[in-house]
This record gives sequence, structure tokens and C-alpha cells, in this order.
Amino acid sequence: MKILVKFFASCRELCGKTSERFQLQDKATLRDLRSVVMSMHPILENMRDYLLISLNETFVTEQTELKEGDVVAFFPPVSGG
Amino acid sequence: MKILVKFFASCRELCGKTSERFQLQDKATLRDLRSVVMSMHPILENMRDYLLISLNETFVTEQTELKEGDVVAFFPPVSGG
Amino acid sequence: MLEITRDDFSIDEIVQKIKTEDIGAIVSFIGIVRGKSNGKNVNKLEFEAYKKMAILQLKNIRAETFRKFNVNQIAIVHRIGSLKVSDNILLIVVGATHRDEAFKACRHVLEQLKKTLPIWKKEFTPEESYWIEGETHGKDA
Amino acid sequence: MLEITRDDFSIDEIVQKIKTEDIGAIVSFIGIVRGKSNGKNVNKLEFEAYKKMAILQLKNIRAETFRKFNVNQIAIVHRIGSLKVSDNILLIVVGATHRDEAFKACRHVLEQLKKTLPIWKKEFTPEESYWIEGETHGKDA
Repeated sequence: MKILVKFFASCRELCGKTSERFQLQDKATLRDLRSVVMSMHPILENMRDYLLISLNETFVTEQTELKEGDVVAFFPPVSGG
Repeated sequence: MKILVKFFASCRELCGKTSERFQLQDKATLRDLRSVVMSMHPILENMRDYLLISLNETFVTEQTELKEGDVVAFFPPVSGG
Repeated sequence: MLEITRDDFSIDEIVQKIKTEDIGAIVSFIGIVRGKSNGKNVNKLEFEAYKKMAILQLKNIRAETFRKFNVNQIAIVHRIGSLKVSDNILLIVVGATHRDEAFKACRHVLEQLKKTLPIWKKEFTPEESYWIEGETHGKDA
Repeated sequence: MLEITRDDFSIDEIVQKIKTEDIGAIVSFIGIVRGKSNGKNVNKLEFEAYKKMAILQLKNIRAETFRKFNVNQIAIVHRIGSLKVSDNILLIVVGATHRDEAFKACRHVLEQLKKTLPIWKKEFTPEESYWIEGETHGKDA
């Protein structure tokens, strides 16, 4: 299945792109996707401890299984307001 | 000495006037003035317990001595805001 | 800016006026005429002020708030005269470097003003009219 | 009214829009670009949003605030893009029958938004630029 990954703020700048498509096996979880993304963009390791990941615009656990068409986003802690 | 007394809100309506001049003896206090005003306007007795009195736009004790030209005001507890 | 006035105010204008480079947070309070008071319909309110003393009190409240809170700007406008439902009555605008002080100071100004500002409100219902008298006596100011 | 926009806002307009006969108190918060941050001069800020998620988060915050506080209206506008010193960043407007709930709810919206709204701020000083990253991780939303 194909998953669209978006990058925001410092993640966007570190990866050098606003989004990227990843091909994953069926039943892959958010944690699996995270590993794939991190191996493609090892620079994100620097912010591993506080990186946030959303699935379809909400926060879910990393055990959540993905499905075709899902939109995942990687970003740092928010700083609006 | 002559003292100007102003009335506001319900005090103004009860007394039927916005201000009145009172003639007092030298060294008269705010308490003396209060007695004179109350005897001229006994209807104010109804609000005796919560009537507020200011002297030259500030709150002072009733023992304060008055002097020529002082402006005193009688009014109920405030309700602005 | 401290005003007792018959005129309505623009929050945008006052916010613009008080802005400085130090201000990161502005908290404002607007008091508005409600259509009901204690279950009764209200047609209008009339506000009467002891204007000279009210301006003095606003200065006292502002000075005391500057002493208590780390804020940069305080503007207060209280309207008087006849006001109808949904009309603005009161505006308090507080500008500070940080949000916590701005919130606390704005609330503080409001509570002090409700206790000590010599302004009185008369409510007009379809049947009658009566003065509203505050619970506290203002002598703690 | 919940908006993530490049445009500036008018507080007067939004206050006018949310007024109803029940509302006696409106508390608003405006966040503004300061000229200094941690002692450094700031030339401008840039705000980036995950817009779709941000709107969803604003809806969540509004719904949760309505559950927790007795307030009638909540409007939130957060600007994005490049903002200079003294520009408005954020507006929160809360209308309620009484002042206490309006103050508490406005503050609550602000604190929730600072923790969970997916918007990021980049500071530009004369020498450099860097992303500001929040201390909390948003997962408690």
C-alpha cells in the first residue's frame, strides 16, 4: 500500500521536502512506517525523542495499522499561539 | 462655611435634586454634615446602613473636619462595570 | 487611556494605540448589556457616573494594578447614559510581555472597578425601572 | 468562527458577530509579535501550519471548552506566514453570560492551543533564524 507522509517545520527543512510517498506491506503499522522514514532520512534521528507523528490529522499509538490512502505527518512539538 | 453636597443615583432621585449647599459652623465634621443632610432629607434614612459619602472625590472617615469649598457626595454602593 | 464617555469604543483602535515592541499579549474584557437580568427582560440600562471621582478612581485602579502586576499598558473606557441590549458598557484592555500577567491584571482591574468605581446602573424592564446597588461599599479602595 | 489565515483580523468585527442577547461578558486574548525574544532582537516571525489538522484541533479545543465551561461563543483566528514586530498573531474571543466563565474559558483555550495546535514558529533575528519548538508534545490532546 502507498502512504503519503508530510513533513512540517524543522522536519520539512531537514528532509528537504514537504511530502513523500512510501510503499509499505499490508498490515504495516505506524511504527513500521516510522522506521522506513527514519532510514530514508537519518537526519531526523536528532529529534527522535520529541518527534510527533499524526495519522489522518489525529494522534494515535504507533501500534495502529495503516491502510491505503492514509496520510501521516512528521513534525516537532508545536509552537503556535 | 458653605459646603456643596452632590447626590447620585437613588440618592439623587430620593432627594429630588442633584446638589444642594449647606451652611455649617467652622470645625464641623463629615458626621455633622451627614446629620444635617439626613434631617433635611429624612427619606435617606432608608439607606442609612449602606449610604456612601465622599469628600473631594475620595473616601475619608466621618471624623474628618470640613473646610470652606469642600465638595461632599452622597450615593449608594456602586454598580458599574 | 481612561475614559468615562457616552460614546461607543473601537477595540481595534485602542489595541492599536497601546501596542509597543514589548507587548506580546493583550487581554481585554468587554461588558455588554444583556437581554435578561435575574429572569426579567431588560429593555435598556441607564448608567450615571460621578465623573470627576470616577476618573480619579480609574487612575487609582490603574496605578495599583501597575504596582501589583508586571504589565505595560492599561486602558479603561466606561460608557454612561442610556444603553440598549447588546450595547457595549465597559472595555478594559491590558497589554503585557507575557499572557499570565495580562490575564490576571485584566481580571484585577475589573474586580476593583466593580467594587469602587462611582457609577450606577438603572435597569428598565417592560414594567418598571430600578437602581441596581452593588453589594460592596467601595470603602476598601 | 475558527480560522487559520494569512490575513489580519478585526476584533470589533468578530465581537460584533458573536454577540447575542445572552452575552454579558466577552474576554479576548491577542498574541502579538514582540521585538525581543530571550534578549535577542527579532526582525520577523514565520508561522507554518498543518492547516487541515489545525482546524480539526481548533474544533476539538472549542468542543472541549464548551463542555468544561458555561460559555456561549468561542472564536479563534491564528495567522500564518511572515509577521513583523507588533503584528497580530492570534485572537481568541469568548462570550459568556458572566465574566468568571469568560475569563477561565479564554485562558483554557489559549493553554490548550499552545500545547496541541499544529503550528510552528520560526524566529528571524538580524544574525540567524531558528525554529521554536514547544515544550509539550501535544499527545495529551
